[in-house]
Amino acid sequence: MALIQEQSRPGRRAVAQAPAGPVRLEGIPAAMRRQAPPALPEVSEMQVVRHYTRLSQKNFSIDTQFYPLGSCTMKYNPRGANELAMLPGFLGRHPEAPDGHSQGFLACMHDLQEILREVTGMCAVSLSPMAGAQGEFAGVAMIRAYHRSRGDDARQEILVPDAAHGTNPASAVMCGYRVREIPTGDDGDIDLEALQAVLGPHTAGIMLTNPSTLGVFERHIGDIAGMVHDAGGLLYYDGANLNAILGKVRPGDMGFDVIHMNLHKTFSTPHGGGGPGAGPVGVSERLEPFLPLPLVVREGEEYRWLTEEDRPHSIGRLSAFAGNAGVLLRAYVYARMLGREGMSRVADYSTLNANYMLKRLQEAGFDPAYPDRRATHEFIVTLRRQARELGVNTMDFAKRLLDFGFHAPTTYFPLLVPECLLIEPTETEDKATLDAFVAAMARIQEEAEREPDKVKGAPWSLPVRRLDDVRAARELDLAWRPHSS
Amino acid sequence: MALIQEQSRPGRRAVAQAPAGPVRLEGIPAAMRRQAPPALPEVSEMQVVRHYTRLSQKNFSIDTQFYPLGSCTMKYNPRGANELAMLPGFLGRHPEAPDGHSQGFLACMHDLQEILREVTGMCAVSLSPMAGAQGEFAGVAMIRAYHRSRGDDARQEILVPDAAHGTNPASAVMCGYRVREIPTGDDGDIDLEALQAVLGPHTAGIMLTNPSTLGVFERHIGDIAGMVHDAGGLLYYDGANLNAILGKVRPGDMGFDVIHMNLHKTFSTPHGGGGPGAGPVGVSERLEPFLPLPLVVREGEEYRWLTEEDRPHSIGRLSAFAGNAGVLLRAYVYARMLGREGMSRVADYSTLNANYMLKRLQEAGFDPAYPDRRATHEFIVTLRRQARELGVNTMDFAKRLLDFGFHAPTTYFPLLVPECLLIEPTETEDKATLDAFVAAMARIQEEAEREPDKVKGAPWSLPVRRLDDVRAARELDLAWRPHSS
Amino acid sequence: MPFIPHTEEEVREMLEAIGVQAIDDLFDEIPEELRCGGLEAVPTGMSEMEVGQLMHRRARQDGHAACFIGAGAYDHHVPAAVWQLATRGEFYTAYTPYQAEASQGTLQLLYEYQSMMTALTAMDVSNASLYDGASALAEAVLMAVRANRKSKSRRVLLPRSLHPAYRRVVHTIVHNQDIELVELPFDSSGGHTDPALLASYAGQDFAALVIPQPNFFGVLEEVDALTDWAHANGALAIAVVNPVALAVLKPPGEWGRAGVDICCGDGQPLGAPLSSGGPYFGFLCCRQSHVRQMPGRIIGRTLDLDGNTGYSLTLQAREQHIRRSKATSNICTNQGLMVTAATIHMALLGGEGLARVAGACHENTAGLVRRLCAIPGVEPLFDRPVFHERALRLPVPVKGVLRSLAAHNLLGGLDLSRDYPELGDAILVCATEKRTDEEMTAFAEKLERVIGLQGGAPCQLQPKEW
Amino acid sequence: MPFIPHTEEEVREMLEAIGVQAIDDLFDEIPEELRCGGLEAVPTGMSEMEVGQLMHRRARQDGHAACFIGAGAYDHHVPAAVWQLATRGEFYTAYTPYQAEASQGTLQLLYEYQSMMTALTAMDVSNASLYDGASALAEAVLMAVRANRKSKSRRVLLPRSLHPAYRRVVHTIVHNQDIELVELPFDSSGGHTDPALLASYAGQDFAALVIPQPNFFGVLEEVDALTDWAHANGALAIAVVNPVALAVLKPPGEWGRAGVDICCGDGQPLGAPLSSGGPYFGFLCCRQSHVRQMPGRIIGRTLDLDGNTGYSLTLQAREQHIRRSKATSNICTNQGLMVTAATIHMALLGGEGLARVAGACHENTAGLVRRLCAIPGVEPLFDRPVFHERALRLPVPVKGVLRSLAAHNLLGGLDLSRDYPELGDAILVCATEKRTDEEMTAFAEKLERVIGLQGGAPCQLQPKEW
Ligand SMILES: Cc1ncc(COP(=O)(O)O)c(C=O)c1O
Ligand SMILES: Cc1ncc(COP(=O)(O)O)c(C=O)c1O
Repeated sequence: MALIQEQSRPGRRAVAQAPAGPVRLEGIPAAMRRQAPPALPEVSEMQVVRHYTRLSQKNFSIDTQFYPLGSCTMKYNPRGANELAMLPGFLGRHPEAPDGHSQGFLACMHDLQEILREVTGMCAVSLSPMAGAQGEFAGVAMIRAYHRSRGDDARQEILVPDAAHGTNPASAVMCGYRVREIPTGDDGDIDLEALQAVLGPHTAGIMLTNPSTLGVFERHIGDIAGMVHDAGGLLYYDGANLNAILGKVRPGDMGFDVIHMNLHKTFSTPHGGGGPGAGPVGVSERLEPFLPLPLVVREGEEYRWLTEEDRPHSIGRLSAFAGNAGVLLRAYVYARMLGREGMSRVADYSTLNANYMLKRLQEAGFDPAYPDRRATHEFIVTLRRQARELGVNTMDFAKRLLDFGFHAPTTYFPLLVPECLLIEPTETEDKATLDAFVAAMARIQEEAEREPDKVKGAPWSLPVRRLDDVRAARELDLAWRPHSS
Repeated sequence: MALIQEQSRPGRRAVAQAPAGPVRLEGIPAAMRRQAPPALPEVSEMQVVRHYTRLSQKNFSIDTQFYPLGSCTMKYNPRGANELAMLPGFLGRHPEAPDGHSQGFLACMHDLQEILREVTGMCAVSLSPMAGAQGEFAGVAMIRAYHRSRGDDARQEILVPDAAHGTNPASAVMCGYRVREIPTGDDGDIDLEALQAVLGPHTAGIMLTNPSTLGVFERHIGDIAGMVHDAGGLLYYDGANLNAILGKVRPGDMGFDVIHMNLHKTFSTPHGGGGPGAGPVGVSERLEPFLPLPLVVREGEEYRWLTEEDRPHSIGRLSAFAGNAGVLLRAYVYARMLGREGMSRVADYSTLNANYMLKRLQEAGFDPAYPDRRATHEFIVTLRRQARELGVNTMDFAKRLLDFGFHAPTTYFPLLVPECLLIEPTETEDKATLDAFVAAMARIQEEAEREPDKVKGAPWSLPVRRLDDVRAARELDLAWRPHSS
Repeated sequence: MPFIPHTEEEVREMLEAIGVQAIDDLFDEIPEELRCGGLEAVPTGMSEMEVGQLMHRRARQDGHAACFIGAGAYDHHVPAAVWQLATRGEFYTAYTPYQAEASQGTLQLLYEYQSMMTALTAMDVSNASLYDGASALAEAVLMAVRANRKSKSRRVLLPRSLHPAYRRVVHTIVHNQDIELVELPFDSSGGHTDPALLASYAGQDFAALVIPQPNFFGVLEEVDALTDWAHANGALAIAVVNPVALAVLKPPGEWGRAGVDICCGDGQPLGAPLSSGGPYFGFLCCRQSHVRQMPGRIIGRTLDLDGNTGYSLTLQAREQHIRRSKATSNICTNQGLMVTAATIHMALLGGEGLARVAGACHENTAGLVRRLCAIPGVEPLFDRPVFHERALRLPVPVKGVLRSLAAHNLLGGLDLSRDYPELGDAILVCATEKRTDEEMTAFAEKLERVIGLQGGAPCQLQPKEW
Repeated sequence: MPFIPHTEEEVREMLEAIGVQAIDDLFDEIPEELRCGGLEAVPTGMSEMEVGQLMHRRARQDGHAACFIGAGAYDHHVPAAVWQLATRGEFYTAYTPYQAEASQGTLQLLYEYQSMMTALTAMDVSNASLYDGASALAEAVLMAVRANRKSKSRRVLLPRSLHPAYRRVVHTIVHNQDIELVELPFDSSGGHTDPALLASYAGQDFAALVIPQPNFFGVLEEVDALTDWAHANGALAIAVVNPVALAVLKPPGEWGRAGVDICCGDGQPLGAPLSSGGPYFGFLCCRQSHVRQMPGRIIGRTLDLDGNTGYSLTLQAREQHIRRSKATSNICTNQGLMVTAATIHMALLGGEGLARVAGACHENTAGLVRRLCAIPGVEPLFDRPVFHERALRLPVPVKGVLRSLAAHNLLGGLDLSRDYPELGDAILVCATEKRTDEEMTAFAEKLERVIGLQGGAPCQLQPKEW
């Protein structure tokens, strides 16, 4: 499809959308001005609507496809949350509006803080981080602030299992820490001996997600918490997998000191083709003074923001205002619809779906990465055998699945399992869909045996065929310019 | 795609969407109750969203395709009109809310009445008809009421040109009239002699649209008005083609006594896959007492509805409340954005587009139905020659156009032009799109010569191939039943 | 130019191609003397932002009252998904699905809708919509007159318990075809059409009997007896029903021994916001044997050239674009988008969900009536079962009461005196599932105060049981 | 169960297939003692209707004030098409486009966005977004420290005229990596960073100089001189800009002799509603030579197996999912949907439309300032040109003034005393294109009254010329 820029014609405009001209800039010296308006597309309103409507149709999405992307919790994003978060009263509120003009909004934020506190079992929650990775940053920064506040400056190392998400080590480094990897045992649990061996006075903390990204529950979490705490370190919980344990077990009860949540996963705010998300953090009592700002507090019948004056030890602010408020409103609506009793159902049915799919895939001849373990809300299948015997690899399976109308599961992550597919069906998919996915996998397996080129050449039915990523990186073409195409 | 009914499973529900049960009906005797809830689909909220999102993608629409459907004025439907008509304050207003709680809404209706009055050159306007055909009914009913009020009961015949839209004769019959057809001359204008021959004391009136559905302006409209009026009949203007003359010439000035407008055409409210529309009627002074109710009137600073008490001679009401209010709000927003100066631009550019396309198609070897006439906002191409020489007919061209991503023009209407395509590009399409359409037509013409089966078998790239309409009418399958498929 | 994409250069090129100097030359066939002036009465154009400011202001101006009016338009919850889907461009901006291959989305949806409506009504077939409930009833009456093979009568029995606006609209539409509407009185204690009373009409020739369920007063009619009476007397039975009520009430297809012949009503309760009265949609269902007399579009399932399932408009020979003056109706544009919304709405709620809505409305209204009738002098007008509306007698003039309540942001029901002066000081109230306990309590409190101020009936010591 | 489609029968079948008795058996690897209780502090579930009632009430509660606050978030008109398109399910509910073939919609859109941002800023490349303007600046600072080949310094010059919240956020994020932020004072009469003052910093080693345009006070900085100073002193120049202002101001790629090295800012003015401060998005552009130091996603145009054009994520080796602890940033989820909105917004407005918005804001603010400064005792704090904000001195304490105005539904600007106590009683006001004449007049009238009541400066007979 032609770029919107390629549809541009000099002098065309969507007239209803801008103030009447001419542009007068009497107060601005000519030398500070721009010579000519920027070369943005000159198109009509209908062209814009038509272009982006058609472009949208080229996407897979939750609203159109099963999207079992492991670690990403692509579940239904309630349309009610969208409608209610976009009420004129919420959209029109300026972030610096006085508290007196903000009680409705602040009440929502306060309630959400309380709900998240309860479901995580932590002592206090801040909503300000704008995604999981920023939550990680905030969490690790709090760990650092904590050690510093005690004068314990020797703790310069954060431990991270080899199965961890890339943001974990990256966030630790953003906070000025060294990162050390902990190996995973053959059963998917952390190698406790290896852990013990690296713990010491240089240990600032450990970052874990439980269930891990291997799709299994870390059974020795109690031991690990004890070992790390004994060594003077703190435990960080990466909440990306909270969907698996909502209402079943709480990070606070497992011994974690700090946690972030991905509301765009567990609390079902939409992923928007890349974001925005929200990554609130929860902490145990000893980290509470360091929570990022702002926080909402209720005093009598009034709500107000807490600031630097109230919380002098805070690690500070992470955004110009109060984080991704609109995302938080969506999560709040979702949480209220689910309610107390709906929380544990999320874990129940996401786990049921994953275990069922795993079983069916096993029956269809696929190899689980951890055959002796219970699946959590997700699980890993390894195509090592297929790759070796048939020359058809995980990427090929993934691309061929697209032809069947299924988004591919997560591929090649976690890194320690070769040729892996990390599959997360979520609780909002029905059995018929899971069965259809398993049937497609079985069918692709057959194709791989009989007509492997059909699989290796996939996808065949999408807007484009497989793309040349090497060319993309080598012959960088990152922006359209007039006459560049 | 499976029907939503086929995705149903007993006991499944979109729980967030209904009150908590159980259903108690204490005041209702058992004998009046239903045995079991109706067999509606039992599906989850996500299934609904996914199903209808995917279903929607199977449609052509203005937001995705060029849609040059003659007589239908498929132009851009401003998204702002949709947003503003759906503000909570408008959506939540009960039709029986007292005037004191309705001033904002009534002000919009009143302003719209005034705008339509001015652009049509009529004396008064009622907004209540819910589509063009209901406007026609109201208009003809007013003609009848007028004659009756004068005791002129002999007028039992409505004249309708052979090019008229099917609703014209059908509406006349709904009003208890006989219909007589007037032939069109070879130049596209009405045969005045034939008209004169049928006029008489039995003539209640004539229904015309000008420009006619032949895509030409009736040049003798002044004569016609004189002849009909002299015979004691009234002139009805079918406003479906108002887009062609907005701000150029007004039906009132042409001598029409009554007119309906299709706001879903000229005033760009969306067609919604079939409706709703709105068909306000305007009248000359002598018909004003008969206007359908309700009407809005402004008294000082207050707006109020006029009712039967104010207008005892009204033909009455056409809907339970006040017509398609939400559609009227959309038209109002559109009219305000266009403004006085924007009205005539509509006629300017829709006419420019039509004449340009006609010229280009002529150059590409297509035959205009009226080669000596100026095109208005639409025009007719006849494929008689192609059908005779190549055995490829209008329907084949139409279906093949779909493969090129263009909605087909109107086919086989008006009935008097054989193998016709009635083409209406509207003012909101740009030159590049018109050129692309002409190129597609030229390409199909080539295909028709070289590989006619490609054209006759079209479409090839749509969700279904050509459908068996005969089977549909013969083996009626009008509703899904459990186990029916 | 708003919504016009042409650049000056393109206009030049196009004019050149056509062979004229200026756009205005293209209007040379319009007689000069007819050309109009500048439309001074139309305001000059505004940007979307400016119109937006105006419309936001006007929308806010009308406030957020708690609505206890029903009377044919009901304040139900509409799931957010309904309109987020229905306003997708592909539904919202498509035309009537004349090119079936390019309209399978709309066509399949309409087929699903027809299937839902036949399930809800227990009728054989459904069309794809008419304008609204009132005009649908007019069409049903015309259809019955055409379809009744036993009777050539053009007289139709219409109960006075039917919505007054429906009666007016039916009259407006059918009287031009010389159809006579005969009004059936309602029973003054039950508020219903007493079947016993019909005896006096027996032997006369009627094309049809119209049976509302519930009727305008919310009262449930004796639908079985009425249907059987119609059939016994050679008339067709036409049901006018509330589709939400049907989730819990006996469906028209099962009324009496044979079920009704035609069933219609307003689809508003299925996903259409109140929206000042429209757009809503009319539905119309009938027995298979009458399908060729049905007005409006009908979608059929069929096969394509490859033998795959597809959907298309069918039985078009009934319609004006084919049959012209002999069509079953003049309808062309219908209320497609509202049907789109209704289909999604019904899919979201399902049969059980719709029944719960109906149940909640029934209970809420009962609870409201209980509270209001605890006020001295307020009492129900009729003693028969209702669905979710009830007519109440007030001890003081209605107009002032409603005005005072409105000043407190409470729309306290419909004044019945306009259409039923014989009922005295009476209002019709409705509490849908959206009305909260607080709102109902506030209504009762304010009503009591207002009546007190206006000097209502002497205070009864014992609040009435209701 | 809300949002869970399972029927009892399906659950039975699935459990059977798995080989367990009950769902709870699937949690058998969780140590029993860790299992939690019933989450009592979470309220019980509500239907969408009930939550809707709550949220409507809360949204209304916060009113509809006329907003004269800017300070980093601007009340611009957002065309209706923007969010009607952006909330289409295919954009709204897609993940990050890792599977390029199934994400061409989002990917092409992002490529178009990158193209628009480079056109707007006159920079070579743009990423596909960061969280917001403040965190984008933090990333820009980190990037500059990595990218500066001339200097190994970890010190960065940050003007005090930069948005206070941006300064705080940058500090929060970069101080852990031992980067030192050196504050540059602003000129007390101009409100800008006087280039002459920089002389005292010459010769010291800095990795970068941050240049806001306009700065927090709305004042236009001497960007050419500042950029050239940075380059002359071995520092990279980082621009922090308002994208709407860029439609009329010299773009950062053309500042000074060589243009800046990195440019960032908040995308909110491009289609994001105020929305209590988020979600907005951060944009980041740089010269081609620094692209491998850039944080965040970048989309490239490439070819598919058949040689057709397509789009995909590129240079992923910079990112955490590949490079882990050596990545350029930890960012993963970004603000994609806001970029979708911004892209549509820019396409709708075009360069000329955006310039008109900028022009209207500039004029409106000038008009507002003129009216306010006609009030005795009210005067501008700084004398240099501004874009669409201005700092004003009031003759009375600010807090009470703003509170009184708020009571009249007027948000009368930002209290500057919190962050700039040295400025005394001062506010920062902004009038975007949405503020009407009536609103501005009302602001002036009410401000005059409030000041009068609080005993402002003695009335000047001659209103000041401004
Ligand atoms: C396990 C895990 N941790 C952290 C993250 C980072 O979260 P975000 O993308 O919101 O920054 C993700 C998300 O992809 C994840 O899957
Ligand atoms: C010429 C003409 N007249 C009348 C009508 C009927 O209008 P509506 O479809 O709104 O009933 C149409 C619409 O198709 C038309 O094209």
